[in-house]
Amino acid sequence: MMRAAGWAATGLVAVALAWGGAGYLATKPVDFHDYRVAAVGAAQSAYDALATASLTGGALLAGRVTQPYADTMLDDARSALAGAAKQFTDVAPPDDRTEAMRDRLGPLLVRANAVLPGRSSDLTRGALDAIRPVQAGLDRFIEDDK
Amino acid sequence: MRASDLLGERAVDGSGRDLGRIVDLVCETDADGRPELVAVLAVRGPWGRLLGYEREQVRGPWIVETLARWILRRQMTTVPWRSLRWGS
Amino acid sequence: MKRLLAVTLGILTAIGGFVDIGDIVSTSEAGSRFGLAHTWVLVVGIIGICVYAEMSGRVTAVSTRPVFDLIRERLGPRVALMNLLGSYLITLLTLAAEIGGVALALQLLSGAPYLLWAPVVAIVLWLVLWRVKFETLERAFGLAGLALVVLVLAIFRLHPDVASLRTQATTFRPPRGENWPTYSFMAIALFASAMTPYEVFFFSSGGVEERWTPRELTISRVNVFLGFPLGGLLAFGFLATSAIVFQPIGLDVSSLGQAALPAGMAFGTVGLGLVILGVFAATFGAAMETSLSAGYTVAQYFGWSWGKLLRPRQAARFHIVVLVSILLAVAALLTTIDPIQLTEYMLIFSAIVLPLTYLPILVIANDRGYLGEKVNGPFANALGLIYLVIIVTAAVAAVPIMIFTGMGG
Amino acid sequence: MPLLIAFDLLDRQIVDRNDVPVGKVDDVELSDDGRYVTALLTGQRALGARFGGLLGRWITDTATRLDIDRLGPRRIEYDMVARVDSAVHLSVRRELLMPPALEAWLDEHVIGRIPGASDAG
Repeated sequence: MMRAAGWAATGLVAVALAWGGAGYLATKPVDFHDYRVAAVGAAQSAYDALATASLTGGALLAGRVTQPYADTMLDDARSALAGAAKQFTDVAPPDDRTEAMRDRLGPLLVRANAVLPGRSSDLTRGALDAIRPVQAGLDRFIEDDK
Repeated sequence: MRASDLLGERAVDGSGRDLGRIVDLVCETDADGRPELVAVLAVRGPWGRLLGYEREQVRGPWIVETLARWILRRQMTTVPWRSLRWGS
Repeated sequence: MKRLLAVTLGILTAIGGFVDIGDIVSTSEAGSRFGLAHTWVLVVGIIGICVYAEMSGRVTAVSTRPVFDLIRERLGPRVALMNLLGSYLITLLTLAAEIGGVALALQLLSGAPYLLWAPVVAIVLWLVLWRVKFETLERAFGLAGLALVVLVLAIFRLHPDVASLRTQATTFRPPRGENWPTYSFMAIALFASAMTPYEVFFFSSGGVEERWTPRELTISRVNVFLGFPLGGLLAFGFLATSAIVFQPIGLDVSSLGQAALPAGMAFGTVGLGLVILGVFAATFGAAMETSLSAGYTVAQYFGWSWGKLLRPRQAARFHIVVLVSILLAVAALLTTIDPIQLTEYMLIFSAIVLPLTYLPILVIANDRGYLGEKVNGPFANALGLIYLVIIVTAAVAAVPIMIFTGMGG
Repeated sequence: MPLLIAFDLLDRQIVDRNDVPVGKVDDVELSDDGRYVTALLTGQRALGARFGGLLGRWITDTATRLDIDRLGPRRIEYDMVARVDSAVHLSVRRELLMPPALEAWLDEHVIGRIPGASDAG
């Protein structure tokens, strides 16, 4: 009987601690570190989406992958980019340094959205060339702020 | 009566010394071929089953066996059925 | 030929441990972020699962009892119930992920969204399990899964810088720009999935389904020592091709389609088609492995009759568990949860399940009452103990590292 | 060699003379004076009673509710045990024993109604 009570007490304490910890983390105000992690994460996802589209496009133009495959890859890339944009806009910058980060990354994400082709039929040489500078910009952002 | 009614109960010897909890019941075949209870194994301390190391055939790995047998030797007693008194 | 086909049980089992959908994506992710720096984890995982699968195959062949029978017998009903709950949850999460994986492979072929495919896959899965013989299943999917070898060949076709790959493979730390916690998290995840418990449950139950006796001891060993290294080699194909194609440009792999791309780049549409076929077979095989394992473990805990050798009416409870598990898995998928994320949650339960599975196997493999002369030698015992320590360490470390890195972010 | 009830019998698989699983030894019945082993008990009701506590009561209650004919846990007379090794082998075929309530119900109402249920795999 005593042992059962002991276990129950231990369990309750563990749950209370976990609850308190989770509550603290959820309500903690966003600081510079949090913002940087969110921004770099969003930039990395956007970069991955563009790089995937450009690799797939190159392979499709060379006849190395099929059209349904390329369409699926572009769908994935679009939803990854949308997720990245949402992740980025969900957090407000807490100070001047992070505001500067926002002002650099925001336009890059908008451009990424504009150059990412929607369908495999849009994957032309020109479309791939348009991706390249945005991809390089995101890469620079990740390197600078990592 | 079920075996589970006895397992886990406390056993006490004739002089009233606590032998610990019953972890197993030993049977032998009697003259008519029926399985008859002849003894109980009692263990002091928190250990219940020791993964089968209470039996001779279970051996090794060396470190696990040595540890299990050390605990068993210190804490396990075989009590003949006749000399048992039941504790509360 | 018949002898060659006798190893398909080992291959199919290994596929569930090394190249199921979660492994395909996380192994490729590891390659794209850390290069070949996780190769040693694959090697450690292959040796570990070989050691314990060999023991369980031996125990099963000699005693004709599957592994989960022995777990309850040695650990008692309470602790075994904890193991049952934990391993059932792992198996169910993996099953849901595999059904999603088959659907994702079909999406890559057809372009139609995977959520439309998921219910179709589930129905076909159940029909196949209901009607097709165990040996046929094992052969068809074990062998078709070997199509993934195309990725291993792609390593050479992509003309990598061999010297740099060699350096990566012999470096046991994260490359510059990546951190230790994420590196360790991925190492633990790869190791835990290589040793995932449904492999030994499936392998030993499969041995019983194939009516192994002590005469089949050699077949069991050949299955283990060919099947699991082969599974590991297929996983290495994903690791290495991602390291070659994606790491230099800094692309972090996160989807099945990306993992398949290097095959297309190396061999064109034929290569891509072969990889997708291999992924289809491997994930479908893993889906069969996990749905049967769900039935096996529950039935073996309660002592119900089980297996595909009996008529379904003779094992009604076993078939109900399989059916209900498939339904639960599809229901989980249709909530639009990401099937690949699902497999990462299994790590939490592995912490409980892995030690409670492998300790009783090690003890029983030493029981002369069961195995007579076929008990473990000192070598098997030494390896078994070392791996038990590794398993417990990994299991204890898993959850804190997981929280700290936000699941490998 | 002596037989240890907890080690050699409890939680071991019971199989019939054709090695088809019958159930687990969930408990062992002793004669009223506690001198002899009389029968093996199998089924979730016997198992739940061994668990004790809330969980045990839940297992027993669920099993009781499924047991429509109020037959209690399945009893297998110890006379039917042929030998005990890695499993408890019975000397009879499974069909001669009372089928478990849940298995019979599922067979009749669910599994038995699906085409192909009587074909061996």
